[in-house]
Amino acid sequence: MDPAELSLFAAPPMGEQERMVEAVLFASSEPVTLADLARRMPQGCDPAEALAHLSRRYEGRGVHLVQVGAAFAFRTAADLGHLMHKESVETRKLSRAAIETLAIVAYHQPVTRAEIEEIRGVAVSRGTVDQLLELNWIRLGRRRMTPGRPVTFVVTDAFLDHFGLESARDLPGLKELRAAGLLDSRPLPDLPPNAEDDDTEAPDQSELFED
Amino acid sequence: MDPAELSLFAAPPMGEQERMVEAVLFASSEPVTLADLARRMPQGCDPAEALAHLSRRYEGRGVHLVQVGAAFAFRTAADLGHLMHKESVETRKLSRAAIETLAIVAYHQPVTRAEIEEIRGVAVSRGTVDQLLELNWIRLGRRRMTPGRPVTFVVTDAFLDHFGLESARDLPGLKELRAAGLLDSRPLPDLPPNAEDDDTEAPDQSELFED
Amino acid sequence: MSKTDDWLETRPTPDRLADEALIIDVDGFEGPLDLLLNLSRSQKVDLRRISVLQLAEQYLKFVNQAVALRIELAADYLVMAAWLAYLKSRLLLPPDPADAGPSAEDLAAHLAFQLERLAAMRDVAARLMARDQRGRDFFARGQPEAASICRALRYDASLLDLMRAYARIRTRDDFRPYAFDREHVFTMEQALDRMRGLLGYMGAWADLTSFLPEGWGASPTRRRSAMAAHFAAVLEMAKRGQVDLKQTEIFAPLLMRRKGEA
Repeated sequence: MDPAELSLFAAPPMGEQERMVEAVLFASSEPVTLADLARRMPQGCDPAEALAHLSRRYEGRGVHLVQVGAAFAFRTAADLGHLMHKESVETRKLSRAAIETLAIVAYHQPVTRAEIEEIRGVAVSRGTVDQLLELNWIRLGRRRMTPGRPVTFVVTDAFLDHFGLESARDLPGLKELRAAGLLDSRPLPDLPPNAEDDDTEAPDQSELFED
Repeated sequence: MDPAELSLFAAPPMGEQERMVEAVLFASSEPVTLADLARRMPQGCDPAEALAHLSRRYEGRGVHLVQVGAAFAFRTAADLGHLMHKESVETRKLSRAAIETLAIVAYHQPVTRAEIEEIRGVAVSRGTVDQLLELNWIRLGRRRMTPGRPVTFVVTDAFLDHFGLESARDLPGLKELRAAGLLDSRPLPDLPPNAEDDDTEAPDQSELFED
Repeated sequence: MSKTDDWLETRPTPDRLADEALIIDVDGFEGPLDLLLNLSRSQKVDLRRISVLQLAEQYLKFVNQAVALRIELAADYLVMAAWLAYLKSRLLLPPDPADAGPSAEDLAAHLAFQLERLAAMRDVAARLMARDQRGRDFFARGQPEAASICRALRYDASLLDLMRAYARIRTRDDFRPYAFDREHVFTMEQALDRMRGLLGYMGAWADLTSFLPEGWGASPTRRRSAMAAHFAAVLEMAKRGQVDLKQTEIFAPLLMRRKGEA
């Protein structure tokens, strides 16, 4: 590149370079090396100087610019570590038994344990119910006025909150589940095979969507 | 607690509170609500005010403080997106049907499937709604209090976050559409166009487009 | 798409070829409304001032040409064509004072509204997709900090998981292996056992129906099943030489007696 051309592509001002480094370090999933910064930034940038400016800017802030080996990253200020405790939650998927039991309670509430077992076709373990109670997604409802006066289960407000529902009545019915393709025996693909022909599928489909 | 003890637990100075909010928001990739901030910070803190200070501090930087629904997060400035191609995730290409359906849900929410079909003039295929649910861009809203009590769809906070919207009121062109009456639900004038017998109930116009 | 206005004229071949290409492209439209919207663009006016009459004519022309070219049009295109033909005739005729209900103008205005609304939704959909998007134009923190002392276990499930779980259970019901409902079924083995026990009590010719078990005569389902089982059982017994059977005519009562009774 000749000098005239280079000047056309003059490096951005240092303030801009600092912004760039800031954004890259923020978004990167791992610490970023100087070389990597230089590769991402426009020709003629000085990532080392930008880093030095950035580091000073974050002095005394809630997050710091730290060096990790030969690379750089943002880290929470050590004295604020206690605020991060909640970040450490480990998420785990509910077991199939639990999600099915929960679904039955949601759709059939108030429902007794015997009814849940009848619908699922297998016994419901004590642990499953306990887990859902502990998660505060189900709670005990009114006792059923039948022999033995069995307890019933209903879903909680915390359940509605977690699943983004305004009320359990808003759950789609069987027809609507079928309409959404959820009642199919086919496994649900993550991606519709040919999303482009979405609306030109089999003609009988419209009847599936009628309420 | 007596007053002397209370003063021992007085809220930290605003500068400290700002650092705390900064640290918490930096540590989380997902938006954090005011309530959640308050829960993590010491008694007596004012996260809303701290947020206001923090927001000003990051004006014009490489990273911004943004509001998503009732929650807050740091996001990189959009003009620096080109530096981040390494981080960019290949989002699956949405079909035209899915994009239009998404827009209709966003602008007409809460909206039923029948209404979506009426606006588009074609049936909504099963894959389309499913895909939008799976992306967590739409969710179920309250059931419509009309015959059949159909489920409705609304957009989620994840949708707002993805498109950098503070709330659904900030959708582009929303005001103009409303002013032009294009968001009104306007049923087909009463009489069925070719019904000889007046007893048959008026078809809503979506039927015109069904096969 | 451009010259749709003057289809009525006799036109040179290139134009007609263009039209045919357009018609072949009918698959590219998402239904009649989409097609109408495309046709309306040729009027090059604000959708609010569009001539529905002219649009109806264009549409009908389009459909006629498709039919002439033997292109099969989906039913909804034809339904729309019928409706537009009706609308067109009403727009052309003076209004009938006896005619209650919406005027042709109301119907036309509604169609114009639908087209304008669809166009508007497409416009905002495009504007929405043109916005800065997370993961493409702006980014979240790449290294959310999670390391900490207290580890809590959180169970998660999405609404989709929940609905799928329910769908799974209900689908299982729909597709459970076909099981015979035993409650109203009398098997041949049962009948055979029963009749063997009754063999000793058979004397002179007796009607088979008089041997049916108690409580199986009332409901048609049960009577049918018991009758069939017992009929099969006595045939079996006749084959083994245990009973004699006779029937005087078709549909007459079936009579039986123990073999060797005279």
